[in-house]
Amino acid sequence: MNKTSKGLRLAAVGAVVALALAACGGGSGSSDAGGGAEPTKGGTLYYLTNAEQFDQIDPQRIYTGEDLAFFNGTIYRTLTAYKFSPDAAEATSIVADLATDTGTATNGGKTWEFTIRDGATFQDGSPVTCADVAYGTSRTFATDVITGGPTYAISMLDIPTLEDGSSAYKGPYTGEGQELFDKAVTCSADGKTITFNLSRPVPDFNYAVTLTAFAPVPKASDTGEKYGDAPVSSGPYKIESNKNGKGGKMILVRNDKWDPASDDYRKAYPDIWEVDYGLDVKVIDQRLITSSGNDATALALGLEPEQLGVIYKSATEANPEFAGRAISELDPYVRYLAINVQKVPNLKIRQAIAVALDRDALRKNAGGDFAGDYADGVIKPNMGVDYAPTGMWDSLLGAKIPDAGDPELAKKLIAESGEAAPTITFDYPQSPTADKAAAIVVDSLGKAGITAKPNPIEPGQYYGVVFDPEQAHELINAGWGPDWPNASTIIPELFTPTGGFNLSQYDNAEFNAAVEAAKIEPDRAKQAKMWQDLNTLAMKDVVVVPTRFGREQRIVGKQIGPVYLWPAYGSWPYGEMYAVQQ
Amino acid sequence: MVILLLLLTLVVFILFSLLPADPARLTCGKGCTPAVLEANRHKLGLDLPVIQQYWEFMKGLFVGRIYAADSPDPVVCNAPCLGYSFKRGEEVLVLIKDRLPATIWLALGAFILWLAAGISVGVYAALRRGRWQDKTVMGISLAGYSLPSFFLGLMAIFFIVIRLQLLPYPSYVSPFENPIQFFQTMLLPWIVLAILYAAFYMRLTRNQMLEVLGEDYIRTARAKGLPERIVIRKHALRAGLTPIVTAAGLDLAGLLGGAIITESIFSLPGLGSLAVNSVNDADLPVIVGITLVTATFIIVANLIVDLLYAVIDPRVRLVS
Amino acid sequence: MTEHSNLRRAFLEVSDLSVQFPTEDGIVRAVDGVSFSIERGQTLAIVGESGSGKSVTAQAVMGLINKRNADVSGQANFDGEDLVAMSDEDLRKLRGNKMSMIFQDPMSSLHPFYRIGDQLTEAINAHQKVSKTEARDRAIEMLHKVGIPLPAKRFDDYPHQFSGGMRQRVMIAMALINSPSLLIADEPTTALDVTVQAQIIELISQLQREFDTAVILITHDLGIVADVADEVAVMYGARVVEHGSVDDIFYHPQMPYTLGLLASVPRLTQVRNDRLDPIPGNPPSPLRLPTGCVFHPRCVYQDEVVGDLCRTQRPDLESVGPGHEVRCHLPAAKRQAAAEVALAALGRSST
Amino acid sequence: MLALELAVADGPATPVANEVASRSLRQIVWARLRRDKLAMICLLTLIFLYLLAIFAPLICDLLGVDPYSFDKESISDSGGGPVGPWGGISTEHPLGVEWGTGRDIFAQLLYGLRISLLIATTATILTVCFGTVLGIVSGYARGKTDAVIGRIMDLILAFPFLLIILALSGVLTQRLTQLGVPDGNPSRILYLIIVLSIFGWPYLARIVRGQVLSVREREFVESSVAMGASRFRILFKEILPNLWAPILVYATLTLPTYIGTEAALSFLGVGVLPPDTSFGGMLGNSVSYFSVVPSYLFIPGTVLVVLVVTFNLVGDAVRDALDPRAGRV
Repeated sequence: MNKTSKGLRLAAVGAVVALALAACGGGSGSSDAGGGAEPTKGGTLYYLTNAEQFDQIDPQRIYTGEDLAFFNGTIYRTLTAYKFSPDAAEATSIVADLATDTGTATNGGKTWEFTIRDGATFQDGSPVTCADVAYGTSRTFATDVITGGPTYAISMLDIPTLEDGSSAYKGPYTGEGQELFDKAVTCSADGKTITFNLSRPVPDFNYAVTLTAFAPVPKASDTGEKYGDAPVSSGPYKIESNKNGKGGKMILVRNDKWDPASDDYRKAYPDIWEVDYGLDVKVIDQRLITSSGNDATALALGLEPEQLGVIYKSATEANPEFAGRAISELDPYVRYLAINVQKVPNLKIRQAIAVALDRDALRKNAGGDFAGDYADGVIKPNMGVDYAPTGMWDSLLGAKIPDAGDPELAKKLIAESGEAAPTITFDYPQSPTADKAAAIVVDSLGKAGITAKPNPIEPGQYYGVVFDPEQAHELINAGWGPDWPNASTIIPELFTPTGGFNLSQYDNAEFNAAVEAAKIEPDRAKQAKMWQDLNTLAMKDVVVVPTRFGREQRIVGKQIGPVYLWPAYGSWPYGEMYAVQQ
Repeated sequence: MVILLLLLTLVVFILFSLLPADPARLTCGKGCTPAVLEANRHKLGLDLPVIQQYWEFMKGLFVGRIYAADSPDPVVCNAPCLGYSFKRGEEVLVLIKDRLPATIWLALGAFILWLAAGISVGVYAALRRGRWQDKTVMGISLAGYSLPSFFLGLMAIFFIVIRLQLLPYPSYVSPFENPIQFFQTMLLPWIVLAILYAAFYMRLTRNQMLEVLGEDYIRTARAKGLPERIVIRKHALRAGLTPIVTAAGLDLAGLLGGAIITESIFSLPGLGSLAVNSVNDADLPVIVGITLVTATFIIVANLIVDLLYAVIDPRVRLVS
Repeated sequence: MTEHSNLRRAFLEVSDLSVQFPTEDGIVRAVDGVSFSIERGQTLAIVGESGSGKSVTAQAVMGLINKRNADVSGQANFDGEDLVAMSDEDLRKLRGNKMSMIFQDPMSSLHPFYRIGDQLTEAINAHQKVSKTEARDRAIEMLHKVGIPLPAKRFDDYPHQFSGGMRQRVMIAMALINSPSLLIADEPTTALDVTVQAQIIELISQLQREFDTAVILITHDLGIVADVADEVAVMYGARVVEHGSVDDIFYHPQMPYTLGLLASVPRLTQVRNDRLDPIPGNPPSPLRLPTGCVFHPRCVYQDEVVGDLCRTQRPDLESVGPGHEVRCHLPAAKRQAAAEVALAALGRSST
Repeated sequence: MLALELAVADGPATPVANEVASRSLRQIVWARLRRDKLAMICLLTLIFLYLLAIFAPLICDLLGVDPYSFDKESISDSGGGPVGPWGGISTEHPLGVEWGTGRDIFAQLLYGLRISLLIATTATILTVCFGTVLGIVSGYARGKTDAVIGRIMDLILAFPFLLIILALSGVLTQRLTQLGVPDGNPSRILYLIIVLSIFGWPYLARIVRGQVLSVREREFVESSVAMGASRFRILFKEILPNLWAPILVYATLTLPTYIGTEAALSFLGVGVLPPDTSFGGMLGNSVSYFSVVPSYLFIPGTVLVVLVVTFNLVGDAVRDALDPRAGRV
């Protein structure tokens, strides 16, 4: 998780990463590639962003869905990768990329083997070997240098942990515990085959390696913390220049050492990718709507609410002049309010909060139909098999709860709780829209007699504050999306003490045990049922109040394709995008 | 002056050491453990007492600084080291240098506009004191400095860019890269910023001129039979502009520290917007750096204005 | 029947000069029907309290009153031309050239930013085309003439490097540099030390002789008047209330206000006398000049005039001797008596 | 001893001063102000605005609006924009409703006015207190005290104050809460008042100091000193009364500046907490919508400008009345 590269746009949502999966793409079908034109090679694609820089460029540190999709599609090859397709089920299936196939599991899912393709090279022409993948993977362990990235390597690889919970291996820089790592990740004599030995069965480990955290890094070029300044490409492009900040640009040019024959995954249509940093969101919208000059082959990540009425007929259909280049799709994220169970231990009070909340007003404030559907848990329908309705608003709380909340029932619950009506504080990352949402929270809880105090936090500091148990308050605004199409990247992250996003401070022994069991369940169908039950359980315990299954709107220039939201990451399908030649 | 600067850095340091968000925490990310946090804190030098941090900082200014010298991955920040932003992975000085051009262009352009408009209109009003021209100018001036700059800026965008589409959306480029786009982008910010100051300078100039025109030496100049033109330009203007030089120098220096509001409205990549972003990110080293640079500008400007004063006014020379 | 019908005109002849300033609070009558005349080589002293209109009169003559802000009426014939009716540009050509002026405060009358040499040559260049060196030579010569030591060196100094007296000398040099035929000195010594005062006055007289200049000396220092003036005009409430030769004014004063003025001159021998002690009350506001005789609210003799005359009727300027005129309703005999009492109190006798 | 000795330049000003010398300066200033029609209109407007602010809840009740309640009917289900033109202006909502929540703009404006006036007025009063006291002390004590105060002023004036206010808002608001100020808006408002005053006083202190330096040389002060009056008495009984003119002028012109600064700060995010709103907050909010709903920009903007212009006009008039010759900025 991490904040999205959209900066302010999604600041209110906050954290997230991810990718979505399986099953119905909810709502409208996506439009087909721009104007039906044939993809051709050449041209420049422009990526307009409000952000002043990428959160991370270092492969082991990237953890934002859009960035994973962008860099995976351009400069970092991974052992496996998600299929390019607008169809959710297809897009969340994996194909081989750097590896010859999608990996072989043995030992009950505790050992995974991948063979690296011939002809795959870095930008200096040297071949990508098993050692490079292993070295890249090992960097994740240097938690004092390589910060911000996913830590699945640490939690999954068979390396003992120390008393304080940290790994006995401290990464390649200190070399402490190197032998432990070298045992966990081994290379065949020819350097072609890499073997990962895991501490427990991970049936979906070949999904985990789609993350660039498992991408190869040549040891000789590693500059530690500063590796992101000059990373070594293994993909069809390489970074020619990168200047952060307003007015800054990142220019990706073709990597002439990349051999198309070794890569049947990436199409590599454009000659150049240009990322323009620090543009005003209004400017981006305006430029894309006008779509003149270079902007015809430009893309961006979101839309300001004021433009929605201009571009769309309804939340699912664009106006004719924007047909084919505007999308409105469910994104991978679930928006919710985490309730800090350490500070609100009384279940009745938590229920009262959930019951009193005016989710209708919150959704309207976020954009109504455009903002998405009401959520009933932290697993979204586009997660496929892992989703099942929890019945949260129908029966879970003892009655059917209207979308606008039921203050009377909430009052009753408070009365039953045996406690006085509580005073709680609501933490949220500040923005004008979030301020209004806070006003809704304050008002609707107030109707049930709960005193809520808004606590706006500067967006850039938000997670720094709310992850600190000393500073976090009772109610915490959040959003989360899965890291790959398995709720193993949701439920454990959100609801167990070892999870990385447990804003609720939830620590339920029974629950934890059930999670551990689900994690190693090899039967995907059984596992799905387990996640469904855990999702329902968490809702029943009101660990969070889910508010919305997010939907997002995006627009591109007139001469760019294909135009669909790639369900794998809820992103543009960078690896197969092209400029339409006139 | 040096003492003032030293004092200033100390005050800035102490003030900002009060900030709540833990910068170490912010660079720690997911899977953050107390040990990592402690290591980060050590790397950033935050485990030291404030005064020692200050000492390290001052030392860094003169001899450079190495963060996390005892780790395998030290960060070198060469003198003059204004600090290092781990959030952005860049030396503060480099960040500031990157942002300075936009700020300087904005400040200089607006400065020229407002001085030209403010002084000429102010003199004009003074010469027509009490008549309708004077009253109109004063009215405009009052309206001008009563308009909050952010409202003015937003209105400019609404009318000029959105409704009339006379100019494209502002998008900063260096003047050396694309002069036309540069001017298109800077025009509104210049005007918006200049209006505020010009309104003030009109008044200042007018009142200064009126004061000077009432001086005995102006009567003397007239009694000598000098043409009115010379009386105004040579005798009145020079004396009347002296205080304006002071004000202008200080105002320009203040702007060189970043026009926070104008920059954020027109999304210019200047020091002001860097400052606001850094506040949002609790990027302490950058905030401290910008504060110091800005304050230094102002203090140095004070000095320059004093020197300039001596050039303009011979009486000052003798005293000093 | 009027004297002005004489064929020969005086060198400067001011008649019925009035200056009014319209202000938000009403019309300010700063000068109200003032007449006087002066010949070359002569000195006319205009005396009176602050606000009596002396300086405005002088500035009106010099054309220094901005006609945009004031109404100037009447005539001021200067060497055959009417200064009041003249265009601004013509006036400018005369100023600093044929007529010039010295001001009260030498500290503030010189531009602090320019070298005095430059300020002097500027005065030359405003009226004549001369080379730089010639202008410089003339300026240095003039500085020398006004008694500035090392004039060539001081030429490049700034005003603040001079003492008050020296600055006034510079002002005089500046005023006389184009050999004017009329010099107006507006309280030239008020701001100076007593010892310097005498030097400056002596300097003016000396230069007056040299250039045969007509001098209008505006002052409230009757001592100086006695020393250098040929004629004296006493102003009060924007009007000339008595006008005559120095002897007339000092030894045959007629107007109670003049008596008051004389009494106010500090004398070692002064005896306290309630009746003659400094004039009680304040000078009138030019905004609301009293009706009738402007001096009547402060006049101790008004009861001696029959009826309401002092309060209701403006006294005319009445000739009481050759070249001696006075504005007063008091009968001549009573004026005489009052004068005698006053002069006696001052230790003088009216011979 | 004599009027004769006054010996100042003639001209229109002196006689006026003489004429009015008998009346008290206060009366004259008031008389001049009363004659200035524009100033009187502005003064009445200000009184009206203050009344509006003070009685905001009452007025809202009368009109049946309030700034906190959500009106879901007034906004669209798709996108959350207001239903109807001009930001949803209707009889129910005289100035329209907020995007996304349907809260009443008119009521928000009234409550915003309240906060704005509260902050600006209080901060002005504090600024005047600090500035006057420190200016007097500095000017009267001279020497070391003067130098120290002068240095502090230099230091404060050298700071980029907007940046500092932004950067420190979080921590200092917390400090205030720790000191016992109620959490939430009271601390935030108090913070703004305090920082505005802290960064504002040096300007006034400089003016006051200059005045004190000249006043203290005057006879009446010297005679008090000779009579052995206590220092406190001299400072505040003898000198202070001579300073009220510049202080009054400064105060009337500072107030609108503070209104503008407060708006700018809340525009940048340092302001009152939701559900309350302020002018700057409303304008900040308008940024996302004003190309579609311009009234979001123009309504609060216009009110803000009217407020500031009115204050400035009154300030100008007061200054003109105190010194009819020439105003200084």
